[in-house]
Order: sequence, then C-alpha cells, then structure tokens
Amino acid sequence: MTIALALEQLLNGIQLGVMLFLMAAGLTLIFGVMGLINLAHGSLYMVGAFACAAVAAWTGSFWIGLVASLVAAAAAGAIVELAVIRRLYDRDHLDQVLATFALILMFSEGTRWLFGSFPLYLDIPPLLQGAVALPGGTEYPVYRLAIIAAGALVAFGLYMLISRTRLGMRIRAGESDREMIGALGVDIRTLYTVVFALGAALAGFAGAMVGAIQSVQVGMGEPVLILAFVVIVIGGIGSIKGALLGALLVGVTDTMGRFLLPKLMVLFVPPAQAGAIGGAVASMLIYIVMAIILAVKPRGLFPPAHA
Amino acid sequence: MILTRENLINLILAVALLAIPLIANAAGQPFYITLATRVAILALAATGLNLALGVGGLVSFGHAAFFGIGGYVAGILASHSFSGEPVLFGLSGTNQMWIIWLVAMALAGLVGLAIGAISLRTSGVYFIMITLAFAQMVYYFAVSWPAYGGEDGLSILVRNQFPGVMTMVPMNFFLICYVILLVGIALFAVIRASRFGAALQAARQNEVRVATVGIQPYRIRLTGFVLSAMITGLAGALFADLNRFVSPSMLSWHMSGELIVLIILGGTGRLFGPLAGAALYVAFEYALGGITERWQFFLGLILLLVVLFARGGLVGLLAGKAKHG
Amino acid sequence: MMLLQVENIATFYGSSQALFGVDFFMQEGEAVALMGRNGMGKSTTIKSICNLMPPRSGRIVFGGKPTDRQPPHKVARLGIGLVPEGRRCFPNLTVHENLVAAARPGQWTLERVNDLFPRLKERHAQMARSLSGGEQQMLAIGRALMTNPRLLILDEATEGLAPVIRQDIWSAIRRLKDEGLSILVVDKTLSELLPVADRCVILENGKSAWSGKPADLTTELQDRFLGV
Amino acid sequence: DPVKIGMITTLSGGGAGLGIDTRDGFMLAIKNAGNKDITVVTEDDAQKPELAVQIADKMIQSDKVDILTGIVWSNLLMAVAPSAVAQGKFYVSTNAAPAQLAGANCHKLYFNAAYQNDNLHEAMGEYANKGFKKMFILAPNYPAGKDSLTGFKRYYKGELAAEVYTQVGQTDYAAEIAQMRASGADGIFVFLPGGMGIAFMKQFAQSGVKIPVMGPGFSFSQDVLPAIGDAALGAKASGQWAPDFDNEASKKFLADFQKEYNRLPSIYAVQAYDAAQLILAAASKASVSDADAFAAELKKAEIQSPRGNFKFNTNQHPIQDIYLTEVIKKDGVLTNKTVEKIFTDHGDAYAKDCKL
Amino acid sequence: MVEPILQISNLVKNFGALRATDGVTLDLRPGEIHALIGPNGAGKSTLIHQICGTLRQDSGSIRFAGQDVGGLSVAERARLGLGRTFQVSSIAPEFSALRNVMLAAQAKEGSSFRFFKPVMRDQGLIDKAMAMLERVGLTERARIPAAELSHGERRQLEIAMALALQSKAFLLDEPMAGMGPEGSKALTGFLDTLRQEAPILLVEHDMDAVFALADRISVLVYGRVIATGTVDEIRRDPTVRSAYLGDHD
Ligand SMILES: Nc1ncnc2c1ncn2[C@@H]1O[C@H](COP(=O)(O)OP(=O)(O)OP(=O)(O)O)[C@@H](O)[C@H]1O
Ligand SMILES: Nc1ncnc2c1ncn2[C@@H]1O[C@H](COP(=O)(O)OP(=O)(O)OP(=O)(O)O)[C@@H](O)[C@H]1O
Ligand SMILES: [Mg+2]
Ligand SMILES: [Mg+2]
Repeated sequence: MTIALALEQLLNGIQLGVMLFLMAAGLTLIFGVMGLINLAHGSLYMVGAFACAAVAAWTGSFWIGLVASLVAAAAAGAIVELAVIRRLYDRDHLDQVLATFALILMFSEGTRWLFGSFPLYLDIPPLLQGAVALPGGTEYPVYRLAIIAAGALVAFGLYMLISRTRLGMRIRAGESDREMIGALGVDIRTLYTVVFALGAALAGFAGAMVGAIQSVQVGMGEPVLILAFVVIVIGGIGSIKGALLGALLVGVTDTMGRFLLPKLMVLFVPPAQAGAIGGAVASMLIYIVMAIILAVKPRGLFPPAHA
Repeated sequence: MILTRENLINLILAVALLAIPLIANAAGQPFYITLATRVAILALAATGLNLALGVGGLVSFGHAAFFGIGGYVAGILASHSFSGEPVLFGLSGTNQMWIIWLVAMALAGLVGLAIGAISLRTSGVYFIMITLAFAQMVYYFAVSWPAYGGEDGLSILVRNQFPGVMTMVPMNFFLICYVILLVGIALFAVIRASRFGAALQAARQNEVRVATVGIQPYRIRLTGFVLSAMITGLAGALFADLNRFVSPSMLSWHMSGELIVLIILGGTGRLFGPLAGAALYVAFEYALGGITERWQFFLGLILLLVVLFARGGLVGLLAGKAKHG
Repeated sequence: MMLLQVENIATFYGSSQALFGVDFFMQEGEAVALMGRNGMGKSTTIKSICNLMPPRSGRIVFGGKPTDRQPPHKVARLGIGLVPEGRRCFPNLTVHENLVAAARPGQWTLERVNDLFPRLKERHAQMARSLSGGEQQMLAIGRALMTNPRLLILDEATEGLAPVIRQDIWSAIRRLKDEGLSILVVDKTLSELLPVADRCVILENGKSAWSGKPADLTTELQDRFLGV
Repeated sequence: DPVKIGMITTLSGGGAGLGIDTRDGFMLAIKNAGNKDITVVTEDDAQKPELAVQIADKMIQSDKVDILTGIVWSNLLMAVAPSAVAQGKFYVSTNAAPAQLAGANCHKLYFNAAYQNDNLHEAMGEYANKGFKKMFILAPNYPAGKDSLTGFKRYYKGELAAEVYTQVGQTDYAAEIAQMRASGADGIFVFLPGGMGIAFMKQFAQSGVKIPVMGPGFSFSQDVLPAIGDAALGAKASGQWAPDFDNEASKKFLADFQKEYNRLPSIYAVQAYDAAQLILAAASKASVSDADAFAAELKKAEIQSPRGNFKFNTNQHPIQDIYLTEVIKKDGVLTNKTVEKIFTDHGDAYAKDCKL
Repeated sequence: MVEPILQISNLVKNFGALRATDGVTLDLRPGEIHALIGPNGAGKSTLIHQICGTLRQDSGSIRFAGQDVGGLSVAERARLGLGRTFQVSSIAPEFSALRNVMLAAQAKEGSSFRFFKPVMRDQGLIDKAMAMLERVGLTERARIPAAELSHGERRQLEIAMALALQSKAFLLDEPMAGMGPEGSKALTGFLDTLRQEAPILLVEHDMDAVFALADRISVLVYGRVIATGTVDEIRRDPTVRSAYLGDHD
C-alpha cells in the first residue's frame, strides 16, 4: 500500500462524504428546521434523477436536465407539502413516519408508471468528463471534483440562509413555536412550503448530480436516505455544519473501512475469509461509529444551540 | 369490564380473527387460515412494539432486529436439530416450539437490553435513528454471515413441534398463534394499567416530572424496551415457523417501518390497535395485489388517507378519543 | 374611534366549552383591563381575538374588519401584537433574532426597544431559552412591539417579575399608552393594574359579567368577581 | 389435461425490470403454443421473501396450482421452492439457481431451466485463463457473490491481484476502483447485478483506469445496457444466449418478442421462454397429476431453445453451451455480440452430489 | 441551634462567562419558611435547579438530611425527600390531575416496578392522592386531564404532587405566579400550615406573600446573597430596597 493510494482513498472518502452531504443538506433543513421526519426525501432525490435523465435524453443536454431536476423536485416538494405535509406539523413524529412512508410507495410506483421498469441512462456532461492528474501522480475523475465543489457551495449557501437571514430566523422560530410566529404576523405556512420545496430541490439536485455516476432507477433513493439520516444524526440534527462534518466523517470512515478492514482481517483470519469478514465489518462500520458517537454525545457531534 | 365502545370493537376484532379461519376451514379455503395466522403474528410483533412506542413514546425504528432475531433463533435451532450438530458449547438444537420461544424471547430481550441501554441515552429523533442504526448492524451481519445462509436465508424444512399438537395442520398452528396473541395483548393491558405502566406513560409525557417525583425514567424505559423486544422476538419465532423460512429481510428497515405502520394504522397506544392495523394492512396487501400490478401505489394512497383523515387509526376512528383515566 | 368589538363569542376546546358569550369593546387609544378569577376565560378570550382559538359563534371586529375565517397571521397584520401567557419566546433564537424575526416596518425599531429595555441589549446574543423569567417577559413585550401593533395585548403582563422590574414594565406600559397605543391587559396585581386602566372588563365562567371604570369597581364587586 | 401455473415474480420496485422480462418471455411461449389447457396466474412479490411465501401459499392452497415458477432472486427462491416441492408441487426456475438446491438437496420436483448460479462465472474463469495473468475479482458480500467468485476461481488458474467483497446495494465504487488502479492487475472480473453494476461501470469509465472488465452475462444484459451507456462498450461477458445467435429458434424468438413487446429481450426472457416451453412439452405428453411421469417428461427436455443445445443434467439443471460475448454498438443501440464458445455441454459442479 | 435540614455552601455555577450563582451559602431549618428573593436573572431558579439536581454545580456542596447529595441524580434526591415545583408548571398533560398525584404517591411508596396490579384499582393510592388534591382544593377537578386545567390550577396540582411525595423539604419556585388574589390568599394560608410538615425554600416575587410567610429572607443579586434576615430587617435594608423592592410599600 502506497502513500499515494492512501491519499487517493482519503480523497474518495471526502468525495463520498460530500455526495452524502448533498443529500443530507435538504434533509437536515426539513428535518431540523421544520421538525419533520421526511422518509420520502429519497423519493425526491429519485424524482430529480429521473427528471434530469429524461430531459437530458430529450434535449441532449445534461445542464438543461439539471435545471429540470431542480424544477421537478421543487414542484414535487411543493405539491407534497401543500397536500400532505402541511397537515402533519402539529402531529407527532409517528404520523409523519407513516405518511412519508406511504409517499415512498406512491413515488416509487408512480415513477415506474411514468418511466417504465428499466434503469434510465444519464451521463456526465462532456465538460466534466474524464480524469485529471493529481499531484502525486494518480488520476482523479473531474466529475468527482465537481461534486466536491457543488457540495461546498450548497453548504455555504444554506448556512448563510439559515443563520444570517431574517427568513432563516423566522423558519427557526416557527420550528419551536408555530402558533406564536403566526400570532406575530408571519405567514409561516407559505414559508414552510418554500422551505420544503427548497429542501426538495436540494434532494433533486443531489439526485441529478449523483445519478450521473450511478444507476437511475426506481428505489435508488432508499439506501442513500438511510445514510443521509445517519449523517445528520451524527452531525446533530438541524445543523448544516454538523451535516457537512457528519457526512465527511461517514464518507471517510466508510471508504477507509472498505479499503483497510479486509487488509486488517488478514492478520486474524485465513486470507480466504478475510475479504468477506472484512467486508462484513466494513458494511456495519458506519452504524457502529454512529452508535458510539451517540452513546457518548446523545445529541450528535454538533448539536445546534437550540435542540 | 365495562362495555365501552372500544371494548366492543376489541371484542369484535378478536372474534373475527378467530371466525375467519374457522369459516375458511369449513369452506375448504385453507389459504385464509394462513393469512389470518400472518395477521395474528404481525399483530403480536406490533403489540410488542406498541408497548415501547404507544405506551412509552419510544419510537423504535429498529424493532425488526428483535423480530428477525426471534426468527433466526427458530431457524437456527431447527436447523441444528435437523442436522444434529451442536449450536454452541455442545448445546444441541431443538424443534420444540416452546423452547424456541423461550430462547427467542431471552435473546431478543438481551439484545434489547444492550441496544436500549445505549439508545435510551438519546431521545426524540436521535432515538429513532440510533435504533435504526442498530437494526442495520444486525441486518448487515445477517446478510454477510455465511453460516446460516446469509442473504439467501435459512429454510426450516419441517415446522417445529408443540407437544400434543400437529403443527403442520394450518388450523392448529393458527390456534397456537391466536392464543399467544391474546396472551400478549392481555399482558400489554395489564402492564399498561400497572404502576410500571403509569410510570412509563408519564415518562413519555414529561420526563423531568417523572425524575422529580423520584422515579428514574431511564430504568423505566429500559425495562419497557426490553419487554417490548421480548414480545416482538417471540412473534419473530412464530413468523419463521409460519413461513418455514427466515432471511435478513425480516431484519430490514422496511420491516421496522411496517411494524410502525401497523400500529399507527390501528391506533397508537390502543390495546387492539396492532391487531386492527395488521388485519387492515394484510387485507390491503392481499386484495390490492390481486387487482393491480400497481398495488403499492394504491397501498400508499390508502395509508396516506388514513393518516390524514383518520387520526387515531382504525380503532380511534371507530371508538373515539383515547381515555387516560 | 372603535378599535375592537367582541360580540357574544363562544369558544370551545374540542368539545368542552370555555367561553359562553363574551362581549366587550375597545376604543382606539384606550387601555382596558381584562379581569377575572383563575380559569374564567381571560386567556381564551385573548386567543379568540387573535384567532388562535377561533370562536364557534359570535363575532369579532378589529379596526372595522371582521376577523373570522382569517388565519392568525392575517389577524396579527391587522395590527395586533400579542404578549402571550407564559411568554413563549423562541427559545432557539437569540434575543436579537427574536426581535428581528418579528419586525415589521413602523416607528418601533430595534433601537427603541433596546432603549425601553436596556437589559435586552445587554443580552442580545444570548439564547432566549436561558434568559431569566423577567428577561423573557421583556423580550416578549419587545417582540410584540417590533410588529408595530395598533393594539398591544398582554396576558399576565408582570407575572413572575421582581417588584422593581414590575414597576419598569408598568411605567413602560403607561408610556406606550400615552403615545396612543391601545392596550388590552390581564394581570393579577390589581393595585398596579387598576391605575393604568381606563376601563375594566370582568369575566366570570366564560361570560362578561361586569364592565366599567376602575373607580366604580367597589370592594364589594372586587370581592364578588375577583375574590379579593 | 389442464395445467395451472403460478408465476411469482418481481413486478414492482427497483428489480421490476427483470420480473417483467421473465413474465413476458414466459407468456410469449404460452401464447405461441395456444394451448387452452394451460392457465397462468401471475403475482408480484415486490422482491420481498415474506410476500413471496404468502403468494406461494395462496397459489398452492387457493388457486390450486400445479407448478410454480418465475422467481428471479435466490433469496426469494429459497423461501418458496423447498416448501413448495415438499408439498408436492413442481418448481421450474426461470433464473435463480442457488447451489443449495443443485447438490445434495436437489429434488425430484425442482427443475432449473436457466443455469446453475456458478456457470457464467466459471466460464469467465475459463476465459480469463487465456491472456490474463493477474485478475482483480469483485462481488457483493452475500451468498450469490461468494458463489460467483468461487465459481470463477474454480476455473481460473492465474494469479489473483485481489478478491474484494463490497456491500450489498453499494452505490459508490471509488474506493474499489482506486484499489484496482493500484493493484497491477491486467483484468477485472466483477459480479455486480442490477443497479450496482450500472453504477460501477459508469464510475469505472470516468476513472481513467484502463484495465479490461469482464463479468457474467447479466451484468451487460439488455435490461441494464441502455442505462450504462457507452461505458459498457468492449466489456466481455459470458452467456448462454445473445441476440445475434444464428439459429432458427433464436431468430423466431427475437422476432416474436420484439413484435409483441416492442423491445429487445434480455436473457431473463429467454430463460422464462424456455421454462414455459419445457412445461408445455411435458404437458403434452403426461398429466401433471402424475408427478413421476410429468417429471420424467420434463427431464427429457425436448425443446427448441434459442440457446441451441439444451438438456437437463442428473440434478435437473441445464447442460448447455456457454459463450463469450462482447458489448458493441449496432445501429446506435448497445447490444451483445457473440465472440466465441467457452464451454460446450457444460454442467455444474454440484450435480455429482445429487442423488436423483 | 437546630441542625439545618438543607445546607448549601459556596455553590458556584457558570454559564460560559456568566456566573449565575456565585458562592451561595444558605441553609434551611426545620419548621421554617426561608424566602429567596432577588431581581429577575439573579440566579434563583438556577440555584433551585442545582439543589434538586437538574443542573450540576461547578463547585460547592449541597448537604441534605445529613448527607452530601451533590453527586446524586434528580430521582435519587427526590427519593431522599426533596420536593419541588417548577417555575413553569410541569405535569404529565395526558393524565388526569388525580393520576398525576398518584404518580407521585406511587413514587413515594417506592417500587414503580410492579407490573400486574392495575393502579386505578389501587384504592389506597387513589385515596392518598385524593387527600392531597383536597388539601390544595382541586377535588372537583380530579378527573380532568391536566392539559385542560387553567394556569392557576396547574400550580395547585404541582403543589399537590410535592405534598404526595411527603417531602422532608420543599423547594417552591414561584408558586404564586399566575394565581389570582383569591388563590394567592388560599395558598398563603396553606403554606403557612405546610411549614409544620416540612420546611420550605420559597422563591417568590409576590412580596405580600413573602412578607406574610417568611421566617427568614435571603436576597440574591447577581448570583450572590447580599442579605439574609427577618422580614423587618430586609424591608428596611436600603440596598435591598434599591436592588429589588423599589418603592414597594
Ligand atoms: N387547552 C385547553 N384545553 C381544554 N380546556 C382548556 C384549555 N385551556 C384552558 N381550558 C379551560 O378553559 C377555561 C378558561 O381558561 P383560561 O385559560 O382562558 O382562563 P384564565 O381566565 O386565563 O385563567 P388564569 O387566570 O388561570 O390564566 C378553564 O376552565 C380551563 O380549564
Ligand atoms: N443555560 C443557561 N445558559 C446561559 N445562561 C443562563 C442559563 N440559564 C440561566 N442563565 C442565565 O443565568 C441568570 C440566572 O437565571 P435564573 O433563571 O436562575 O434567574 P432567576 O433568579 O430565577 O430569575 P427570575 O426571577 O426571573 O426567574 C440569567 O441571567 C440567565 O440568563
Ligand atoms: Mg390565563
Ligand atoms: Mg426563576
């Protein structure tokens, strides 16, 4: 194992982390700010990916597809908020779990209805194709670097929005006491529709960006959803900073675990089994890390000041 | 017991669950017995969860772990009994249901103790997610552990045995499950009405208050969580025997989600909520699956309508608001 | 000019009725004390005015406009600033953010509120949840003022405040009144409340039972309706 | 005599494409036969073992089917098939073929019309012997994945650069691709079914790593090829069938399928088509109520398979030829081209343990 | 001098840069009502939180009933006999008033780990709780869910719960807050008799009540006790007048 490989893996971990962050950002916004457990966030991610793939196939341009993914996911989010979520803010988490669970079923089946059962094709735009040489001699895909950049931008923008703008303050105020913010003359209902649509758009954006290097298929949002939940819980719910750092921690842990554990296992078990056992432990690793973190810090690493 | 509207509904549910397979048996439609057995077992699993979730307010998104552990206990003990190899430290497998049940409850309880001890340090959404994380650990362990079939699962070649009963006869097995379900529900009722139940409910409503009267909320909750895990584990063992098969999908987060869905569908914290929910869910799944390939869409739609417009679930809809004395 | 008319309203919590016909009015610029024993419906009346707890029958007219069927935020924008029972500051926001979040344009600005309550300025970066009770009360009043209301409603205006601070609050209320702000106020300390009020409205068992000038509120009446 | 067939397959969720091809291929054969005695009931298992069990119970107990078929996934098959055959029903597999049912636990009523899970991997192992000295092999960490690499190693004689197991359902392969780059391997064998394979191929194409990739046929089958896109070009795979097969049965099947469903069939469709043909052939000779006679007829396997040579081994799994295919682009459409034959009349390693 | 039941010495609690209690030393003797007054934000509630254990002190010691309780949990201190009410009412909202008090009575009796006997058939427990509700005048409202009680009634309920614990000392954080004149009068009379059962540390801004009840008064300003004395001493103290009382009386 060379230093260059280790560094490349570290970069891979960071990149995976940023990818998770793109997904987690919208989730933590909705989840932390509006106090809503949205299991259907993965579906919005899927909507984004499908919209991007379909429009890109139709127009031949990934970029138009990307815009379409934002629009489609935001629209889907707004509709869902108006029709369903709006009635759930005053309910406990349970009803939210059930309703958004139901939405997953509807979104998955609805998407299949529209797009058929086979995965769609979505490719990286020519601008971001290929690999560049990194210092140290290895090559690294341009697109993955682009994802890192996009994640950083989203993180910064969201952080500013929530902590610095009056909109952000009102959103947070509504989180702790919806009735009161309404009694002060703020139209919290519309505000929440906007926030939900924004969170959905972020999910759609993530779906489109990540969809280009994964499989655009029904159900694609579910594995990411669980990981995104892990991320925001480790980071501290509602904290953008926490989501970013949590995502990086999960990304690096997962990548390094997959890479190193099988090698480590060789020391303990016969090499024939080392790969499988190492792989098994690696697949549980982030959950183990999460359990340890929450056992020590029950509100995550960076609990927002209010939680 | 006074015949309130809720009690009446409960009675009807209990009788209906018994009547359907009896009629099906007479009409030579054994499949409905299987379906009713499935309802009974899922209702038992959800009753377990209802203790933690409905009474204690502990929204566990990881109860599939206990369900699956129960299932694997049944599968593993049965397979060892079949092959004759010892399980651990020279202990042999068994195909006796009641031993399997005890082991399943004990193991689910132990794992529940470990998971609960850590998870209950957190609360709210963090609790939901940490229980999910533990269940995922168990899930991935089962998927990649080769000894008992991994992802492919483990078949139980012959249904396990119960003294004096031919368990392969669907009606007999149903009756076993039905009796256990009723015992489980009765236990739930007794616990909820007891001092412990009062403390558990109070801890849900106001943790600080409970502590300031001198009750440790953590211990109360942990006990509730372990009891809950044991009941769900028992249901898992029965489920494995019903399907004569266990696989990691019993441990998946979908399963945890479904258990929660059953409870809300029936009415959170209600005595017969899990049964009502399980009956409704299985009926939907079965009926819709026969009508259209898009059944999952319509299942989602129905669930959605229930949350939005039938607050308090089926029992709540029929019986009105819950009373807390 | 008539500012607020509450006409025979009945309000329910679910199926249990809390108001059985509350009836009173306020003129622009008036300070009205809403009084009554515990549980007689003062807070419920206030929630009904703000449409947080819409009345099932009867009518409320504010500034010439009926408030029924309006969402609370629209009612608030008609010019009602609420200081609720229990204060209900946004615990996860700083003092500064609490004020800014509520702000609507008008003569009340951050500076003026800070002048009114210098304590808030000292604590501007502190999370509201960790403020002491009195500090929270000031924040709740300041927050309501930031919406630049025509009518300020204070439910339990000085509950839990130290005597010195209470005097501050009362003098602040008096100043606001002198500036022409209309005020509807609930408070337990009659000796401090009555001097501020132009008129009193007394509720009993969810009904308006008496109204009139503070001077006319005899000890006999006080004993009968307020148990003093 | 009437024959009632219960088809349990995946028609909803992420894996629905495979189930739909299975159903369509099967029904094509049924329709072509025009046999009024055969009825088929189809239900969706949503890729959940518990649901598959429930449906199987219903089909056996209520619909009173004689034969079950259609399951795509090994884990669902393991949930359904052993108990179905124990209840005296036939099971004819259209795809899933776990080793557990091919060896000592084989059963008189269990037939597999597709292959044995290891076959295609074995073929790639054999192929890799020619020209690849150091292979990097990769599969998900679950039984089928382990069987896959075991099958590959059973025939591959060269050196292994690494043997890596990934998480089931993994979507990001950067870490594995980095290891491939650093491993010094001259060939890569991956077994990543469904979305995992799509994600891997796309990411591999972007990585700048230039090592030839190969895998079992279904990694580059018609259901996933369009989604992978040009990233799949040149990939080598093993298969029992490809759309360019030059036999009459294959040409007819291809034409019929495209006419009926307006798309290219995948290998799943072929396997299901053959399963239906087998059942039809047996049903024309024997009554399904006479299990022994019907099993004997099935085992004779007199069908015109698009695959060409097809017969059953002692363990009632196929003996067939296995070919090397390559992904090419023809008329703007990605498809597989047959390159050469790897195995002739290939059975499987487990048949010797089967006591039938 | 009698041995104090509660002895606090040099208690310090910092919130970041803010020192909320700054070396507080205080005691509570059998049979007395010790009132703790001070401006808003002086640290009174913080002090109560430390005594009952919801906040951990940074330094200093808390002795209760002859034992150092500084390291015990909230529940353990409650079981030793520290009863408290909250500044903002804290009850189990779905339970009726009766069941709230029964919870306290059950905790007092010890085991909450009884799984079988239904509480609502436990006449002994019900009687005990009803007796407490009667003492605070909530008999009529016993079966009403606590969420539906008015503000003042909830305060009464809190006191009933503290009573049911048969505490050896009471920590009451503004029990008069939100009570009307009538309620205050009744509560004042009630606390007057309660001191015989157990001494009371009373945080209160209602000066009429404080002056009527207190045996001793301590004044907390900026986390420090600036004066301790009898009602008359405190009333006359000029620093107390300017820091807290204003021109009250
Ligand atoms: N959330 C609620 N649900 C049901 N009933 C309620 C609720 N809040 C108040 N009530 C009932 O409504 C009636 C009026 O209560 P309200 O709070 O308006 O009284 P109040 O005059 O403000 O009393 P206080 O002086 O104690 O604050 C009371 O009988 C009370 O029990
Ligand atoms: N968690 C906390 N973090 C930061 N500061 C805090 C925290 N809790 C309390 N404070 C501050 O400590 C000081 C003392 O607060 P405390 O609540 O003890 O006052 P109090 O004497 O009870 O006042 P009141 O009579 O108004 O209730 C206040 O200035 C408050 O802002
Ligand atoms: Mg009130
Ligand atoms: Mg205080």
